[in-house]
Amino acid sequence: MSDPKIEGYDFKPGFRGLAQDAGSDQTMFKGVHWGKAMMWIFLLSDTFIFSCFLISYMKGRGSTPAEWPNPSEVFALHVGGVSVPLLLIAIMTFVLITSSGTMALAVKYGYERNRKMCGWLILATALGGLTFVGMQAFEWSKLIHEGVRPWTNPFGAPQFGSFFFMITGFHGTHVSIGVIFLSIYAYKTFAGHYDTGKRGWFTTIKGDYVEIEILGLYWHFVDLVWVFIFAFFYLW
Amino acid sequence: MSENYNDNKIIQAQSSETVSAGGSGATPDIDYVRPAEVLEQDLYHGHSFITKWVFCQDAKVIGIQYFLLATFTGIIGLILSWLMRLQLGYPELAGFMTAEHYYQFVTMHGMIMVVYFLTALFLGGFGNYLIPLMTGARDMVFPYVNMVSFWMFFVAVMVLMASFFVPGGPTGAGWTLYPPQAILEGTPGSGMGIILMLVSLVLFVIGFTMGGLNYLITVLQSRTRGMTLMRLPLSVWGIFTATILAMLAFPALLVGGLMLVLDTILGTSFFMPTILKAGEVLEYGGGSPILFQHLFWFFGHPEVYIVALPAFGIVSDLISVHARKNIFGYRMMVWAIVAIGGLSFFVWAHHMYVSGMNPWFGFFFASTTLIIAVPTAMKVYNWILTLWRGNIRMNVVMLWCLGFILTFVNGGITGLFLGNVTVDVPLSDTYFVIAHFHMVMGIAPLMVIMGAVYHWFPLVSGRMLSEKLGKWHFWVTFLGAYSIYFPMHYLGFIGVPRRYFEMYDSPYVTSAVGMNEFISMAAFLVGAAQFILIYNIIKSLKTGKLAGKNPWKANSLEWFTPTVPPEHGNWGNKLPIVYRWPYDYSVPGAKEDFIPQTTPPSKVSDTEVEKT
Amino acid sequence: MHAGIIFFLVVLGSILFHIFTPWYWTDIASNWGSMDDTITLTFWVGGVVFITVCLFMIYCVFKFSYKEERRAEYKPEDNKLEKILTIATTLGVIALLAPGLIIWNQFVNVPKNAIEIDVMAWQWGWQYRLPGEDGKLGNTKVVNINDNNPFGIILDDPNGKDDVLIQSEEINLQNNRPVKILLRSVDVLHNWYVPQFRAKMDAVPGVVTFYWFEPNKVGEYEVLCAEYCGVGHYAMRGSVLVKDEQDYKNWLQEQETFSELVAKQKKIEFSETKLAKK
Amino acid sequence: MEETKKEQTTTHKIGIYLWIWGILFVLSFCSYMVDWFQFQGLLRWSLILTFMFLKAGLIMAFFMHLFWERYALVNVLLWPMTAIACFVFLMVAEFKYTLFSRLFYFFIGG
Ligand code: HEA
Ligand code: HEA
Ligand code: CUA
Ligand SMILES: [Cu+2]
Repeated sequence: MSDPKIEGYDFKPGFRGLAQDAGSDQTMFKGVHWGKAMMWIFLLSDTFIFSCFLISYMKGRGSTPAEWPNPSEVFALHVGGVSVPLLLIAIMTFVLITSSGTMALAVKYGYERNRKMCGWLILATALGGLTFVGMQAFEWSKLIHEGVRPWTNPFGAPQFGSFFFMITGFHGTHVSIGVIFLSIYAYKTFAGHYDTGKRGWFTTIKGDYVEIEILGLYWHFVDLVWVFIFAFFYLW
Repeated sequence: MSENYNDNKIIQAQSSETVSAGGSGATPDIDYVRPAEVLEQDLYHGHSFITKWVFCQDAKVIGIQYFLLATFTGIIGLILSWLMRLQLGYPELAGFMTAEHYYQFVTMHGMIMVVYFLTALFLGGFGNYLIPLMTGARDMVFPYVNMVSFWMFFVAVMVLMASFFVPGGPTGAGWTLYPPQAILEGTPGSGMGIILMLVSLVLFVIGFTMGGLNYLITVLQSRTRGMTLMRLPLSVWGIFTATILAMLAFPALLVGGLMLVLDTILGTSFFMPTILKAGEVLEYGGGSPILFQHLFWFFGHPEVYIVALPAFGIVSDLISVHARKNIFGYRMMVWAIVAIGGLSFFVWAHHMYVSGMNPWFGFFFASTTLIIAVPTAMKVYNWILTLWRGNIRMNVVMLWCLGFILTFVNGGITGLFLGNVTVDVPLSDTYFVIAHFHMVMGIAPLMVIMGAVYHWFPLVSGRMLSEKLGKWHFWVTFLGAYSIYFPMHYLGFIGVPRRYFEMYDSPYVTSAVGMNEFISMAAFLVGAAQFILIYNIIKSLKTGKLAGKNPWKANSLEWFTPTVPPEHGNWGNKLPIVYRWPYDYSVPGAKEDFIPQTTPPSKVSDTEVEKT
Repeated sequence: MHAGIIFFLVVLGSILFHIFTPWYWTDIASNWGSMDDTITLTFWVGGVVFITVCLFMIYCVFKFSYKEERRAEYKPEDNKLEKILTIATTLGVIALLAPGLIIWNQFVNVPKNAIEIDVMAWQWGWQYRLPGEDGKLGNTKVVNINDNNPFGIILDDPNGKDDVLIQSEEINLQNNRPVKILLRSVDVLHNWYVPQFRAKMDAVPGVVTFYWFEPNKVGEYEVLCAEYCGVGHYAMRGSVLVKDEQDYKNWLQEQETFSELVAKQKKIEFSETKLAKK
Repeated sequence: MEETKKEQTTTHKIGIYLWIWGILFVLSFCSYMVDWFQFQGLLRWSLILTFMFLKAGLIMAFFMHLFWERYALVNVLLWPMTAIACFVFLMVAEFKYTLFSRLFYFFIGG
């Protein structure tokens, strides 16, 4: 976040800053915590994973002559006798975006050293994630009930089921891992580890609110991926 | 647990120090280095045998662990290659070997050598050992994750080895693992074998990601004072860029592997079209085998540069040190590494010219493939121009470097044959390809590894390796390997396809029988020669000449630790400060023919030094 | 010193080996002589570069071997030299690439008068199908394949009725007549490769791939499977007979068409049911 | 080691987060509406992609703070995407070719 101050280093903006940072000694990402840099690079790698999934899906869907089921019907919900297209998915999207917002605020309050607020917001985020996973489980069981399997699909191309379960499953795993970590970090926040600089488990690094930002990066990334899945899987 | 941390007591933070104590007449001006940006790193010091040597968090120990395990897998790969050559050269002697066995050997040989041997050795082994030392860091930035990375690799190797013992044996799908064949009966090991292979790869990727994040962040965020990117030794540049490639290429393998596992055990049809087997239509349908090939090569091509780039980097350093001359065109070398790395993501389908993909891709991929030759060529020129007017020590390390240049140029040029679509059509899937990639991957980077072992052994162990044994080792390996692979190209010209258990009596290949026998003989010899190295290492550990500090008179930081071999934490209680690039050899006006990176400018003010 | 000499001998040996080798191209028997020409061109360009680089290296070894009293030159960079080398290499690359791309363009554009041949691969064997009078092949489906319909031809496709079926690993081709090989596989990847024809392409299950060539030498050739396809890969051979027009026509006459096969099978079935009734 | 030697990171006003949050809701709603009204063809695709990239951009720029990061980090993260773009672009060509081949030889006929 905004330029830190470093003794003996004069920050320049834009591409000139880029050249200067790259040419400087010690660090390339000025003022960026090791853990945060690591999370960004990890997310870059993870982006490639999800891209490969989505590219495979595109290739698979594009080259099958069999009829691809219309997601807007497959994922419709019957509410009071009317079938509302994609209702559940829309709700899931809103839930995930909500949790992304609470996470962003948690980061903000973390940096303002507002322990309580930060902790509650992280918990809210975890709750959002949990709701999301729950709804996904519901959606899976609904489809399975209707006869969709990874290997077949009563509505048309069998790849529909394969890609659906694989991609949403992989994303869901990310969300679940996120929820676990959110809970742990919520505990650590409430316990004040970031105020006292207590060392984390398995690491030599002292606790700091920057860890909330790192966790936040991961969480926003999960949301980001969902944006793409929503567009390509449900709206195509 | 926290009592195991040193809590900054032993190691004094020295961040407030702005000017190093230069010698007499030091002017603060020219010796000025920015104060430390980041605080000292706390390290976890192990107390018991387990925390010191087994679950150790010291990058140097982890590097050695990687090195030893990778060498172990390499020897397995070597033995498999012997078995293959036995079949190819003397089919009548290898009567016990069935086609199933042969294909299992080929597959495991290829996969082990590329992934578990070379990748692990270069990035895990040399990366761990050299990066912190060469960048002037105390350790990797996340030592704990680094330790887990090695043990993931260990588990991956164990899973791989386990596949030799499951019913049906290891997979025999070829190291490219192309479906549908990889998971159908008719291919050896299509049951458990392939599943274990894929699981092992997934574990490897996960483990590697942990290590890779460490290498990247260490290079990017924890260099010592004065160490700019353009002052890094090329070894670090090579390993660093290769790691970036790995971080971005392994995802494709992971995804492809995952989908293949699902096809195998769940019966999905990602890669499986309608298939008729033994008169029955299987329960697959609609998938696309070519998709897997794209995923595999989107990983696979960067992968071959993952093993090439560290070799490029390390060999540059070795040549420079032993030619007593700065590396010629350092900036160009760095940009070439980066350019090769970047371009390698745009050439993958040159492995698929005859795979039945969209034929128009040929134009695009042939062009990008040949463009890569330009930065690579610049590197070759710069290596030989470094020798030009150097002061070349003709020791074992230099021999390996020269051997590398010769074999790499040879193999690179055969790469140009293959890269040029039309020429690839007749040569693809023949022994020409085998010869190409053994020359450029099996031999060239291996020469660098050997050179690097001779070069850094004194640092790791404090003793020198025997030169005499080394020379034997080199000449047998170099001449032997060259005579394996140079003639092999001509088998490809005749038209002998790769992955052939036996040629039978195809009318036009009978003449190749003699050559195959010769190649096999050379292969046995070369393989056996590697045991000279192992003997040399074991012997020299005990009785080798004591190396002392900096026996090669090198400039780069790793030779300037307070103790040799370096201890945990590398730098004692004071981090080094870097004032120059690592290639100030034979500087006019300087007393000695090298100026270490830690020498402040005020000490050598009467010399004409490159500004870096 | 010895090292330099041995390196020199290695380079010299490579050149001599190349000149005197008994192992070189199997004689070509198709129109793809241009592929051989590009290989020769690449050999020249690559060979010159290889020899130059190695000789330069060996020269350095002789000339600049370690002497206590000598100092190496200190010259970190030479922009002009590097620029020249980059441009020269780029030119070399263009010289290789341009002919390659031109020929590739010919390779992917099949001449209009080419005869289409359906090559069907399975683990581990080949069979072939030629278009009948209408010059068109019928469409196929893997699920249709059975004893009565070995090629899986779609029954109500009129183009398929007169297709000539060759249920043998041996196929005849007409000399000097371009053929478009349509490759199809019912199980895994294969590759129909005749070294003398130079060209090759994978047969991929689920799609149809193609390539073309024009045989120009009468004779018998061996077909090799050039894409790994399981344990039988190395034994998956076939053969091609290239014949003059008349011989080829005679051979073609003797082959069975799909409708003939269907008729024959009907007869057999009919007599079988009659037998059963008795 | 760890905390870099700098002042506590300055945080941003809460307003900006709330704004972005709101816009994300609106954009999600819009993409849902694309399906609701069953737009088809080019219009559908351009709308879906526009909303998608807008949402992705906002999340990255503000929630993940990329907007405030230095260019060194931003560029390192964004350039590798060209490889993905190339992969996507080529795979579009590839699936069209496969589909054509399948329809041509197995369904429509030559
Ligand atoms: C370390 C590993 C490594 C490296 C560095 C390379 C380098 C190159 N490779 Fe290779 N390759 C492999 C490992 C490697 N390869 C492997 C493992 C396979 C087979 C996989 C399998 O199928 O199992 C393979 C297969 C392979 C194929 C597919 C063949 C086929 O299956 O049909 C192709 C085709 O384009 C190719 C091309 C190239 C090219 C153009 C280079 C270039 O980067 C080479 C550039 C170098 C030079 C050119 C030499 C130096 C240059 C000069 C001295 C300047 C002057 C040059 C001129 C302009 C003439 N390689
Ligand atoms: C780096 C990769 C590498 C290396 C080193 C090798 C080494 C060797 N390879 Fe192979 N090979 C492959 C990668 C490699 N190979 C791949 C990817 C394939 C394709 C598989 C497929 O088709 O699926 C293949 C296939 C392949 C074939 C083709 C099989 C076929 O298509 O039917 C043959 C045939 O001769 C062969 C032979 C050999 C021989 C004789 C050696 C060696 O004997 C050469 C000499 C060995 C050494 C010089 C030493 C090795 C080093 C050590 C044991 C470690 C010691 C080190 C220290 C102590 C630091 N290999
Ligand atoms: Cu069929 Cu190989
Ligand atoms: Cu490649």
